[in-house]
Amino acid sequence: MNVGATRRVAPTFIFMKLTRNKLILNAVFCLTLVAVIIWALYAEYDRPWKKFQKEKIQQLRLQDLGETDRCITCHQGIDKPGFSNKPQPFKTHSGDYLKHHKVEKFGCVTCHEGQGAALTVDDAHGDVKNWTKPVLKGSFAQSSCGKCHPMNHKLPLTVELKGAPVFIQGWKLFNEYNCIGCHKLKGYERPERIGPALTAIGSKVNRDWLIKWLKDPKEYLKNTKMPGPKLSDNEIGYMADYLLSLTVGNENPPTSPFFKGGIYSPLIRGVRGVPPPLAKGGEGEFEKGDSVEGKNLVKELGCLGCHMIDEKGNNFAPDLSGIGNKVNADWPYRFLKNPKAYDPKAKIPDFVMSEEEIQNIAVYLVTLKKKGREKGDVIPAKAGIQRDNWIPGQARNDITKVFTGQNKFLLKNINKGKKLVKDKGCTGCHEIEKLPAGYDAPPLDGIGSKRVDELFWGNITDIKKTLADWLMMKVMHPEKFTSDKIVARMPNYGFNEQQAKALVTFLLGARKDAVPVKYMKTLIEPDSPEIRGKKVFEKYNCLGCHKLNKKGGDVSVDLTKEGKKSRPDWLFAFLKTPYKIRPEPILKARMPDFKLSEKEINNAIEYLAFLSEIPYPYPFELKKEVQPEDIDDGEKLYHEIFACVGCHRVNGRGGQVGPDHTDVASRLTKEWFEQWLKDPQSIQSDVRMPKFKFQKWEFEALTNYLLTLGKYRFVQVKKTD
Amino acid sequence: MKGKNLRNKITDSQIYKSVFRHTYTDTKENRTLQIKSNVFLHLHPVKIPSHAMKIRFTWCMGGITFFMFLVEVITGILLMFYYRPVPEYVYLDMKYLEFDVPFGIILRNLHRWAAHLMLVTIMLHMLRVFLTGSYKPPREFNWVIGVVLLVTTFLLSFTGYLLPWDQLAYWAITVGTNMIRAAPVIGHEGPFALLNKYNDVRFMILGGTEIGANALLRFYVLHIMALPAAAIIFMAVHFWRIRKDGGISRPL
Amino acid sequence: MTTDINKTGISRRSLLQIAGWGSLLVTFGITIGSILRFLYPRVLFEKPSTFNIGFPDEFKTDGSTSHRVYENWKEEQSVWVVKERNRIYAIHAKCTHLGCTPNWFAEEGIFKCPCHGSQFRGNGVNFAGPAPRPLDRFKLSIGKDGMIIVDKSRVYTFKEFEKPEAYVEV
Amino acid sequence: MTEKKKHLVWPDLAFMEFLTAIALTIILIVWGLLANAPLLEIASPTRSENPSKAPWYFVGLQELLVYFDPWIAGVMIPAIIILCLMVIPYIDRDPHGSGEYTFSLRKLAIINFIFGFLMWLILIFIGYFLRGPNWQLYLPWESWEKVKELEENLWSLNPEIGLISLIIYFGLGMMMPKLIKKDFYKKCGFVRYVIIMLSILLMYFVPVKIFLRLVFNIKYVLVTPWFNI
Repeated sequence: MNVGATRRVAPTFIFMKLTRNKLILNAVFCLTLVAVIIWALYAEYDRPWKKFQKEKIQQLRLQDLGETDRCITCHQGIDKPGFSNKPQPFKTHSGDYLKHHKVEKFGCVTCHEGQGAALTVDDAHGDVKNWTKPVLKGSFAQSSCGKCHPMNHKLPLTVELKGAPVFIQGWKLFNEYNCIGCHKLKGYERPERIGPALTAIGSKVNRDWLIKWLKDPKEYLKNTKMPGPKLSDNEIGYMADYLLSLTVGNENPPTSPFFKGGIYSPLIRGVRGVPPPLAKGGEGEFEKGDSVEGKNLVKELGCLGCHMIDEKGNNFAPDLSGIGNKVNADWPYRFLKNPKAYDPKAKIPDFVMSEEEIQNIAVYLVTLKKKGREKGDVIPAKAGIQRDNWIPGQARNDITKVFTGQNKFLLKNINKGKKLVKDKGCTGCHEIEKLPAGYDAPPLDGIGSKRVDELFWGNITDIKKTLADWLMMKVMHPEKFTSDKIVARMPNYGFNEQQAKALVTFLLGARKDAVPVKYMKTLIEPDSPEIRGKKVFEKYNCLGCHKLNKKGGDVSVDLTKEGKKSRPDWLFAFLKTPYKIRPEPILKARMPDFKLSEKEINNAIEYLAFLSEIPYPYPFELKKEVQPEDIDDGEKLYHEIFACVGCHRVNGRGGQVGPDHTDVASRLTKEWFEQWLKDPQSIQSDVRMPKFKFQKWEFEALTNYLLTLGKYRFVQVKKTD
Repeated sequence: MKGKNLRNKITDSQIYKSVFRHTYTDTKENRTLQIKSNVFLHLHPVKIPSHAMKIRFTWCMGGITFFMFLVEVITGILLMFYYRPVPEYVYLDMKYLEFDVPFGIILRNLHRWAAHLMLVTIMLHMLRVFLTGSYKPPREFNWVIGVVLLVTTFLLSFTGYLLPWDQLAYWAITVGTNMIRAAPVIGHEGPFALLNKYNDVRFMILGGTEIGANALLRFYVLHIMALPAAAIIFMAVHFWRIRKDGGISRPL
Repeated sequence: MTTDINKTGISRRSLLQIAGWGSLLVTFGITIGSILRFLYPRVLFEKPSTFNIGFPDEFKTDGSTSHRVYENWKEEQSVWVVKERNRIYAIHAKCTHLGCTPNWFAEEGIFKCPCHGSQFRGNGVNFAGPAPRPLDRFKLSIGKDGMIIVDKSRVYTFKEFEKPEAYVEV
Repeated sequence: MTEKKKHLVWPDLAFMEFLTAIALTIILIVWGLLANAPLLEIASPTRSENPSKAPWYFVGLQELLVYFDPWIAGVMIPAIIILCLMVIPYIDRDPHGSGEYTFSLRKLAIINFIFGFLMWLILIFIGYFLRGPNWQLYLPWESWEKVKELEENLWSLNPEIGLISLIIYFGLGMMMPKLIKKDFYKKCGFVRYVIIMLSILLMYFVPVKIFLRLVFNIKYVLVTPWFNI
């Protein structure tokens, strides 16, 4: 091609000959384009994190956890002390969590969740669509503790996880309220059922009470863990009929209407082979008692150490204030006679009471009635047989009729009630006949990783659509999930907001994602003489009667210095089989037999030594040998000069004001005994024993005499052949 | 006139002349040369009939589709710098692209939206070609190539759909590839199935019985290499045919 | 066309021209700049340049040799930590010739580079082969907790070996 | 045809293309700035999205899954569509309307093509906008929160009846133009006629089947041991 020869270079750009319109169009388009491009530039450089970091994104790369954590881009002061008062995002991390969890190793999202790689406030905190793990707000963050410190039901409730009090509280509630009775969760097995066994409930309570209880348990017992099962009046009637058919000797009532009577004798067979005194002859026996005596006995025996009557006493065992409304008149008598016959798991210790004492207490208990609880006040259930009341004798007659196939109507109710009991999951907490434990509620494994769209929301629209809010609702108001199609079966346990939060925190911790093994640190049960002993003390509610460091009841002696006072071998023998140290007419209180295991006894003794700050096991003292004459001097002083026998008693001789001295050498340590003899008031300021100011030889002689008494002696009489 | 001298010096130099073979005087001849001597512009003829200048005749859909393809190529190449087709990384790479890579999110958006637009325009292009009867002789074969390009575009888009490795991708591809499972004869669940789960055509496409690392890599290779190459080749033929078969649509 | 109109016409024309083509040029510029920026990632997924090697008294020379070379960090960080009589320093495991990784032969007390036969003494000083200078060293410092921190971002060459940051006095 | 008027491509057409390209760039960038490409949660083989939708351009085919077995909706129909599209130039031998907009000269072709094109679009519209969880029909203003359950009881025709009705459908369809418009058959020749009519009849079979399903709850027209239609 011929170039060059005719070449004339155009001075302007190629489109010189464009018409004016095209030029304008071109200019408009190109200007718009540049504007849009600048907009894109601006959008790129207008990043929120740039307020905190210039051009540089800070990040932690957690290879093992597969996380990229950029939270520190904005939260710069998180591991630097001294920023605690600065506003977010500069604030120092609260507590000393980071001391044990180095930021470089754990990052932030491991505990707090959220979207680690994100760099805007919303994205990073995960409150966005398409990110399933939003930041765990407030104490919910503690739920992550369970990732590396797994909890299970085998850990004792004394386990502590510093820094995760809410999570631990949730875990405790989870155990205490026996959620595992109906739900399943890995690491938790169905434990002993926490509610009282209902195997023979029909022998215990009356119908009026039962109906009212089923309607609203909290009305009778404020602190009960029993949830209101939300039953209709009809259902309550069926359930009551069924439960009342469960009498002693009748733990397997017939379920088929074709049951043939005649082979069943409810009055003969007992629970687990122990026939209770239910024969006709026993009836009315308790009425012989004296309720005033009974009242005194209840006070003196220390029943209020565990039970509560009219706002007085402790909450360890059932409140007895309204027991007169609750139980059949003869039940307290029969129960006290042999508690284990009614309920093999009954915790009540053996007070070794006489027949008379039992009768007195039983009569007194029956008189305990709450106001407004009288018959007739009870809302009658619509279903079931319309009866004004259900007195025990009549009940048994009716049941006998059922079992012999005479009352088919009642039998129908009973079967309906039984079905209800199964459906409502009563067996999760109560033992009833031999029904399988618990209702098969949805398993809780991985519930902390559930996505919002995997949850059933029913008709609920008034809460935020987050997992935590859903769980809160489920824990606090489970009944709200009932819709026209699905009946929510979970009962309302009446948790307050704080409890619910704790439980939800625990539940949020049940996640699917696994942490590498090297991050795991299993909690171990803390173990020390103190903790072991405390466990025994708590289990048997020792502080209901005894005092420890100014805490506890004042029915019996202060145990703070017991380690110093009593010999461990005696303590062991005493706890194994308690006996009355002080004679009966003066003091009715007595140490009941808790049937402690030997291990528990040893733990308790070690604990007492720990409290007295003395070494354990005790150093054993050398025996001192004395001449027989020395003892004679002491005997003389004891029996004649100082007349100790006026108050004390030795070998069945003497007064009954002070403790029996027959066994004193086995019981007390030498140091204690000597200190006591010298100055009783220095140990117990209000003791009635006078300070005798013995002379030295008198003191020696008395010691020699008393300490040779009993089985274990510090002082031995020299044998003279 | 120093500037002019310099300019003349440049434009007269051998180097300049070797690159630009025509002058910039606005003459008919140069306008012709502009088209003819430029490899890109010479996709066009020198002259086109007036009716083809009207947007309501061509809708410009073919051109726009090609432009979209170019956008896809450019943005696609750039995206590849930050993309690792491995299941462990891939989703995070998408997140990084969004959060920290400079201009990452806008590039991804451009790539995605241009792909959608391209599918719309290619369908409209086909509709227009049919309505103007432009598949009639001698352009029959170019129509066939057009259909092939349509299918290629669908496949390009479809393979690209898996690459973000999110739920949308995963399940869309699952649904899509499960249809192949039911293909007659060559799918293991279809009528007259001859093959089993481990040797049917779906297995070949996914490199496994379900969508996993192999499928991701396969879709990636198809998306960035195999299908674009095919598209480019067929496009070349398509454009060339247009020129050879009488240029823009018109009665012949 | 009168001169008047022509005049204003031309100036308006050139304004439009400049606005149109100029902004197109700007767009190109920004786009290319953006693409270049795109290629520079904001965050890296590389190993951090500093790491802990422990307390100074954990490094000991046994009586027989004046040097002791610790290979514990070679795999992960390409660093040899050397304990001399009263100082500790960190040698970069990279031949100063062409960047191969030498090997440490404890019996002979010599670093040998397999690529071109350079050899270095236990203190990293070259004595044979093509290596132009002794092996480079890294910055050392003592952290708050008393542990030695190696900072690989700061390299000391032969002439700077006596600088106080290039070693830790024991 | 004579070349009445011609434009130089440079600069007229090139300028138009240039402006189009700039306009499209603007549109794309603005679109990209205003809307982010979707990115859901990380792929999880154990949890299906509900609904799991194919990419929008295949949603029409997915919609057909409701009415046809997968091998038809997902394999046969697309294959037939592609084949039919490819053979269009070879079966439409009508020289009229080449390179120009005309309706009167190519009524049959245009009507059928537009019908197919619209069907494709409508199915995409239904599948993309009107299908919610469990692939149930939800109007755009209906909330997906309310879960709809599948409630239908479907039945299939007897194989004999099915076969006969299919034969009637295709037979009558085949005969119809031949009876009404004899020259059409003549113009096409046997092979072309069969291909044209077959593809048109197959295309209309899709809405027919949808109609049968929606109105008469018919699941399959033809049940055979090997496949069902």
